[in-house]
Amino acid sequence: MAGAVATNETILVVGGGISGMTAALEAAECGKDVVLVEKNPSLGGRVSQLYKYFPKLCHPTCGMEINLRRIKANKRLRVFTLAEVAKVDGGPGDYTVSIRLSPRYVNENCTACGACAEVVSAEIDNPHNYGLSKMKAVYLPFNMAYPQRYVIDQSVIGTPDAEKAKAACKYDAIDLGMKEQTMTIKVGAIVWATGWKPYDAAKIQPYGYDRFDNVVTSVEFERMMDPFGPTGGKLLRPSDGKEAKNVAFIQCAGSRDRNHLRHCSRICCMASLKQSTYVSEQFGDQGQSTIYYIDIRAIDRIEDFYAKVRANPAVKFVKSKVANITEDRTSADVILHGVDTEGYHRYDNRHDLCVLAVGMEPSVDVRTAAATVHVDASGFVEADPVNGAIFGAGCASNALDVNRAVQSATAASLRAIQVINKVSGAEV
Amino acid sequence: MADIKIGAYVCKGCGLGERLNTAQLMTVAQREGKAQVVREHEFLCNGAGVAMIRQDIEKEGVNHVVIAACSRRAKTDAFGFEGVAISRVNLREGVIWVQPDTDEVKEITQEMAADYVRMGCAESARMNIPQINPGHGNNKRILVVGGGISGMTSAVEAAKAGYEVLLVEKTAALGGWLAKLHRRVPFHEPYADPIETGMPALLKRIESDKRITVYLNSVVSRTSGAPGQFSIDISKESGGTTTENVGAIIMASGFEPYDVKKLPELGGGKSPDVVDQAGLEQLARAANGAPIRRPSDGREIKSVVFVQCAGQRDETGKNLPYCSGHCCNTSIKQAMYFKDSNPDVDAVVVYTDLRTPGNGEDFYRSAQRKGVIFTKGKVSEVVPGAELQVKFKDLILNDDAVAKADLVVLATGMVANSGVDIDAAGGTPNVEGQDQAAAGDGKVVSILNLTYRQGKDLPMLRYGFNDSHFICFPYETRRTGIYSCGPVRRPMDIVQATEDATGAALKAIQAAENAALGRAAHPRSGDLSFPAFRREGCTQCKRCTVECPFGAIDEDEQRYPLFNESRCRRCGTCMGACPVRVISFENYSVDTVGYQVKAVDVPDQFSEKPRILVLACENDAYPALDMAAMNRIQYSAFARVVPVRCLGSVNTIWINDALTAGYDGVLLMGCQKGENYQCHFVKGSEMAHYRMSKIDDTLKGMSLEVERVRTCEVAITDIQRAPKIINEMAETIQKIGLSPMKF
Amino acid sequence: MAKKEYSFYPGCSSERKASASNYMVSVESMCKTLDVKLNEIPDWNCCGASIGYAEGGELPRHAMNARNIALSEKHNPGQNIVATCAACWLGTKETHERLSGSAQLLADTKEALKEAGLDMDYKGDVEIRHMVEVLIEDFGYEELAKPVVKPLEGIKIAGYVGCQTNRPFGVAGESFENPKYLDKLTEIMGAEPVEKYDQKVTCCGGALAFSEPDKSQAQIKKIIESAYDFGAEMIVTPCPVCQMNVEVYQDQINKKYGTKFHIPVMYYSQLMAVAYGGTAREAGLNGNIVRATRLEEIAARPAKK
Amino acid sequence: MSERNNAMVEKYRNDFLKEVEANVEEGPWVKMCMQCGVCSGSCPFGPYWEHPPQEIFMMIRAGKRDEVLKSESMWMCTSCYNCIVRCPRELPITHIMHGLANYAHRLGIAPKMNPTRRFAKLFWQNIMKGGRVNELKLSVGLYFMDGFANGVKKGLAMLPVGIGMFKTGRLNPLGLLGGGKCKGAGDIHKMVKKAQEIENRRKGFAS
Repeated sequence: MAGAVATNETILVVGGGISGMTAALEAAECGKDVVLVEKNPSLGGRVSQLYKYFPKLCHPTCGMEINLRRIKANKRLRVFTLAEVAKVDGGPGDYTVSIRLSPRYVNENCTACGACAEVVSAEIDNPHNYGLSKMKAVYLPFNMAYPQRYVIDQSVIGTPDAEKAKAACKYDAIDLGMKEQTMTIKVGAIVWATGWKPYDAAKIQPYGYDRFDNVVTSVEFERMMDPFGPTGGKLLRPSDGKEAKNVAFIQCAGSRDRNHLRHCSRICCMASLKQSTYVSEQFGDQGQSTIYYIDIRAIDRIEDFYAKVRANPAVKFVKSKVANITEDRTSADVILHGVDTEGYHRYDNRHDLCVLAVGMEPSVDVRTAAATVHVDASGFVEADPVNGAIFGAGCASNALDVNRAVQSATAASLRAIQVINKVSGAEV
Repeated sequence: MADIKIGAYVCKGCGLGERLNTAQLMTVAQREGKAQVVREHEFLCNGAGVAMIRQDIEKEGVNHVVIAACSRRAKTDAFGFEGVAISRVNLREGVIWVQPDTDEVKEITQEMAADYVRMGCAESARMNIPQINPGHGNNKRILVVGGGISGMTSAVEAAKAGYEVLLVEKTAALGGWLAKLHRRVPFHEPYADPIETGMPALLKRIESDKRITVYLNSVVSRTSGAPGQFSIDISKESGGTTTENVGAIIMASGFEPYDVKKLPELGGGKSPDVVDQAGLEQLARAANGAPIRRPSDGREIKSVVFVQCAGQRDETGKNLPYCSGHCCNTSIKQAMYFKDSNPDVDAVVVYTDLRTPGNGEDFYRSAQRKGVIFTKGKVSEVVPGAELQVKFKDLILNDDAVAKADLVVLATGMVANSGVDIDAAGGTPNVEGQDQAAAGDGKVVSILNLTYRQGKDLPMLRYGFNDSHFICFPYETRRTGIYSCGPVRRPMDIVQATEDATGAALKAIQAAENAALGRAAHPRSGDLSFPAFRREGCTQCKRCTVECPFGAIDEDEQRYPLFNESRCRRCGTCMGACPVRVISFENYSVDTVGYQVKAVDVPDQFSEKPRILVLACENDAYPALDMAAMNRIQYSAFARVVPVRCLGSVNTIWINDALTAGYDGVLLMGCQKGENYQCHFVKGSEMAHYRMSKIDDTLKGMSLEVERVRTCEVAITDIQRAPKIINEMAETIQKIGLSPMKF
Repeated sequence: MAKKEYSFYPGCSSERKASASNYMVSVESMCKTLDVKLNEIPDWNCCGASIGYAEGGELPRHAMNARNIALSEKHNPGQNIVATCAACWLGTKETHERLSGSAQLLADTKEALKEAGLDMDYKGDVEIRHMVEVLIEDFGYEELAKPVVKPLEGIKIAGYVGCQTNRPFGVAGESFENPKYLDKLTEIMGAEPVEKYDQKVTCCGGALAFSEPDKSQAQIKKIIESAYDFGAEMIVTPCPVCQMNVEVYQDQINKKYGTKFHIPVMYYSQLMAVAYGGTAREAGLNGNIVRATRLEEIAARPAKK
Repeated sequence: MSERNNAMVEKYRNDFLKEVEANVEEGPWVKMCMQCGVCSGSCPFGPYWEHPPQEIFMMIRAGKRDEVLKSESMWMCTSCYNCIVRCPRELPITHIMHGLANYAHRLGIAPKMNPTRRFAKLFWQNIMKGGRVNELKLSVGLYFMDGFANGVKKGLAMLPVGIGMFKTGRLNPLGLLGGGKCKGAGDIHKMVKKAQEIENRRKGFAS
């Protein structure tokens, strides 16, 4: 593994979410050699944690299946998981990249039969569910995880559980002696597609995410809808497991806010509109959604979707940035306080659950690996000649929806190919 | 077919050895499946197992490999043998993980496994290793239609990658709308002021690039062929036509602003001092930094009101229903033109939702800092006069308000320049009047003039835009090797158009590269198989040409279907459509599936062992069943699941065959169809549903209950529901009894 | 620990026989234990408080505060200015920030200061700090816990932070909505903080308690009610306005709302003075209208160490 | 007082906004509001505001000069600073409210009987006497603001509070006679006078 063959005609794609997978595949399907590195044990990224996409309300894993099949079929594309770029040296057409490979403790012999997990008792927070549920410390990250191979969490190494897991494996797939390794490769161009992370909701103190059980983030809400998620696909509120039929959505939770993220995260309006359909999907007329917003940003033909949601009498829109949330001491209902600015109406609205439509921030600071790359005030990679052949793609470059992230990744892929073709002197 | 040598390999790992009688399976493979080499292995996917198979391929001449182990979705690295036909028999996810480990069901579990082995061998025997399409072309030049910022970007970016580009522009100059702007919205920090358009540099870049050939005053008057071998006629306005060959096409034909005359209530066409955003750019260019003067009397403008969403986001159906995305930032920029030349000008932007995503928020703040006033309100009327009156409802103050202004700017929307609506006859909803707007003279002009059987231009999605329906795959237009970009595909700003155009350039390059290798494009990229058709059997019914979702099939002079292999996406919808079954792929044919159906051992009527054929889309339903298995969700042991490329490829003969063979039920599982279709081949699932809607007559003709055949939409997330559907069918059969068609 | 010295701005309410005189008494006692020397700014004047704006306007208000800063620079050079009163701290700090942010305002202020005979450089190089900042940042909870000799065992206390010690500046590392330092101070003094107390930062009406008594008292009612609901026996606060408003109107609120409020409202420094072994008098307990009998009992006990 | 005050203010023109920018403390921030309403929702006295801050900002931008300046609204500000810390645009809302109140007061168009305006006036006079607050005089002054009879009534209502304060040594009974005074009171007077002069000059007020 540590001896991956790569040359200055290879493209390195950093990040195995939808953008990285796209950038890697598009380049590989143009006949280029590509190395794709992902820091998690599986490809998929944020979209694999989504229940549905707006505005089609289709399922992200549907496209992911196609992308995984493309990856499986393409010999020019090599994937490294649990891999992080530590350092990038050199310049366009001639980069030397050191990649840190964390131990999985499971080798390619693994058949994903699951025998190891069965015998282990230690549990850890399930990161796929944003810690809303526990899972075995020996695990397959999620149903569609690729590579389809188990992982042993660092925390059980050295414990009897690790030995039990090893003993349960008939295929010699568990190697408890694995160590962190560093792999150094040559590449010609780099697509930086490390994606986004949800803004830390606890920092938005007036909304009490750190104090009130029934204040959750939009990404957590998304997990609740997954039949294999923390609530088995039911919208149950955390405080008492009661059905959350009356749900508040707070827009710009962190975004458009000089105290938090100065940019607009673009996707959150649509995400909440989408999530309001979840409430209706689960509870029909019994479900009530209230969307508290400053401006609804349903850009371009997605406006259709906004119009459709607006036509649903079970969804209310309040033009207001919620001032603060308090918790009813006995019921643990959340009470949202504020002013509907359209004509000045003060409210103290009680809801079963409040969803914070949290903003996007870059998940990794590119400068930790490549110090000279230019980023904007929010840390997104901004196109600039000083970046050389390091090209931002997807949400590492801007707050983008999936569609735009994929376009961005495809564009970044071509930019990388341009560099590679120059190196190889390819003339068509 | 004489030289087919089947090797069947049964894995005993992952519990298969404990749960199944592998020796019996080997016997089945050998006796019934006609496998010449049969082996079992404790752990087939590991080094030794793989080496064993490889050795048989190399030494024994095995060229058709049947792997009876786990799902075709698992262990692809290990079993990725090249140059041989591979069939995967899904004993793990398909059998033991969906059946309980109990003695009572041991027998039917074994039967299930044995059937799958029979099916795998039957498939293998009828498969061929695909050969490269002999008719592929290898032209790699890129044609870009439209010389605005999108087209220019595509051209430059493709050229930068080393590709030759033909850039066709219908007017006398490149530049499009961007060239008409005074300044553009900033796209890098600081997001504070309007910036230079950069057009002169881009023009220079194109002029000096030897790889780019520009055709001005020209249109594409004919497009025929396929990726890698398109033939294009480029006609000059002054007359004269050049024929060129290209490998792929980018359609960047842009937009027209919505006609302000359609907004008389907002003063459109009623006063020279009511302009659209393009009109304001013209005024700003004329002023060139000096105070902007108004059209009517040349007076310096002291107050201006911007009306956002003018004729957009319209729910009445009169105007455009969508948002054009760029207009908020554009008005902000234009308000800055005024503020930057004279801070005392009153500039008011009346909006309902201000839409400045990303760092546009900084630009918004910058305008506020400069003193631009933003008012949330809905404008009802603009009264013309020496001093214009903008009547609106101030939504914050809940007031009926009037703002007076020297000039009013209507932020109207973008109307796609997408050519002929080829589906219009089919009743695709359309915005009234947009075609007229696009053509200017009331006549719709085709952009590409495709000679395709299915029409002259790209299919439109909604409101005249050529966008892809897919979220994950935004470039997937329904005409292979032709990619649209820029505002013709959906309303967008300059930054997005540039990104989009760059991405489209990659896709065009990729299409040409793959065509040159005889490979399929997305989503079956790399697939070498292509549809072959038996001319002598064809009845010229045209179903294949009509139903192909990608317009890949034309008709030749003798009205036989003419397959343009490089335009084909290998979904098999044509194969499913063909009533006389003359269309097949080398590795996926009426026979490869048909013989699997026939290979299943159907017990007699008194066995109480029904058989349910499940034809599952390999993209969504099949993975859902796989994941059900991973979660040990059980379903009826009487089901026999056959993955299909797309439900559209299902030929009704398979169902007929199954029913005649005594199957008790048939389930078709495909992707969502209709408006929000999730079918990766656009129309496949829809076609299958349509075809199956007529199956009832067949059933009645056979005196069978209609409940025996069910077509359903299954999403990849239906991990719990898909098994439930199978079980429901099993229950139905229990209720209505076994099929009387058994022998 | 070495003696710490600060330039001290006590503010009007801390004067002898003024509304927060008992605060001052307890601060003195607390500082004695902690070996803190407070050098009072000679001839300091009122900060203008939160109501000074209406008649005073902008520049006069800043001039008033600038005079104090200038006097401190002159008499206590190099020393950070410490205030015990929230409004004093806020007003001074605000002026300090505004002057350093605007050359114009600074020039104008200097011009006005000249009239007060303070023809000097306004350096603005010292920090304006609240006493709790000094405690938390210069000592730290661990250090503050050391001198405790009479832990306030078994007393449940609601930490009422109020507005101006908390916003807009606040204490570093604390949230505006849920500051925890009073709870931590309470805890290290051996008492039991009511951590879920949900009116920590509710406004008591501030200066408007005088001009808009009904509206303010409705606020105060919420503040006290929640303390009772969570089982608090007393309320602790860092602000003289909060202390007075929450303490002195209890009878009026009882009359108006039929409540039976009778809850002591203490300064953090009073808790600390008692815990550090001070007498009731040294802790200013006699200055409370609603007497904190539990604290008085503890103060009367012999020290543990 | 300024002469332009009563000039016709055009609606949705920037005249009043510009006036506010020039004359009101932190006035230039008014244009930065994006109408999210978090300030209005955060104000503890919010329910008593006829026009909450975000609406006032819109009214200023809409040129509603009289409605704004004559409003009692900004006199409801308790200086709790909730709005400031929550404002996503970092507007110093508290100060703007103070500034607007001060401006209206200076123009003489602030509501005459507004209790906070009157208290504020009293307060300033109180501190101007000796440079520091004389709490007793302040409260007595407050109660007698509306005439002797009213004052006695209010004073009686407050008597128990006062007695409590006396008893605990937190109100100086001799305060009426003096107390709470800076040595440099004279200097302070001169300084404040000068500051007022400068401010009037800067903001175009007649002195």
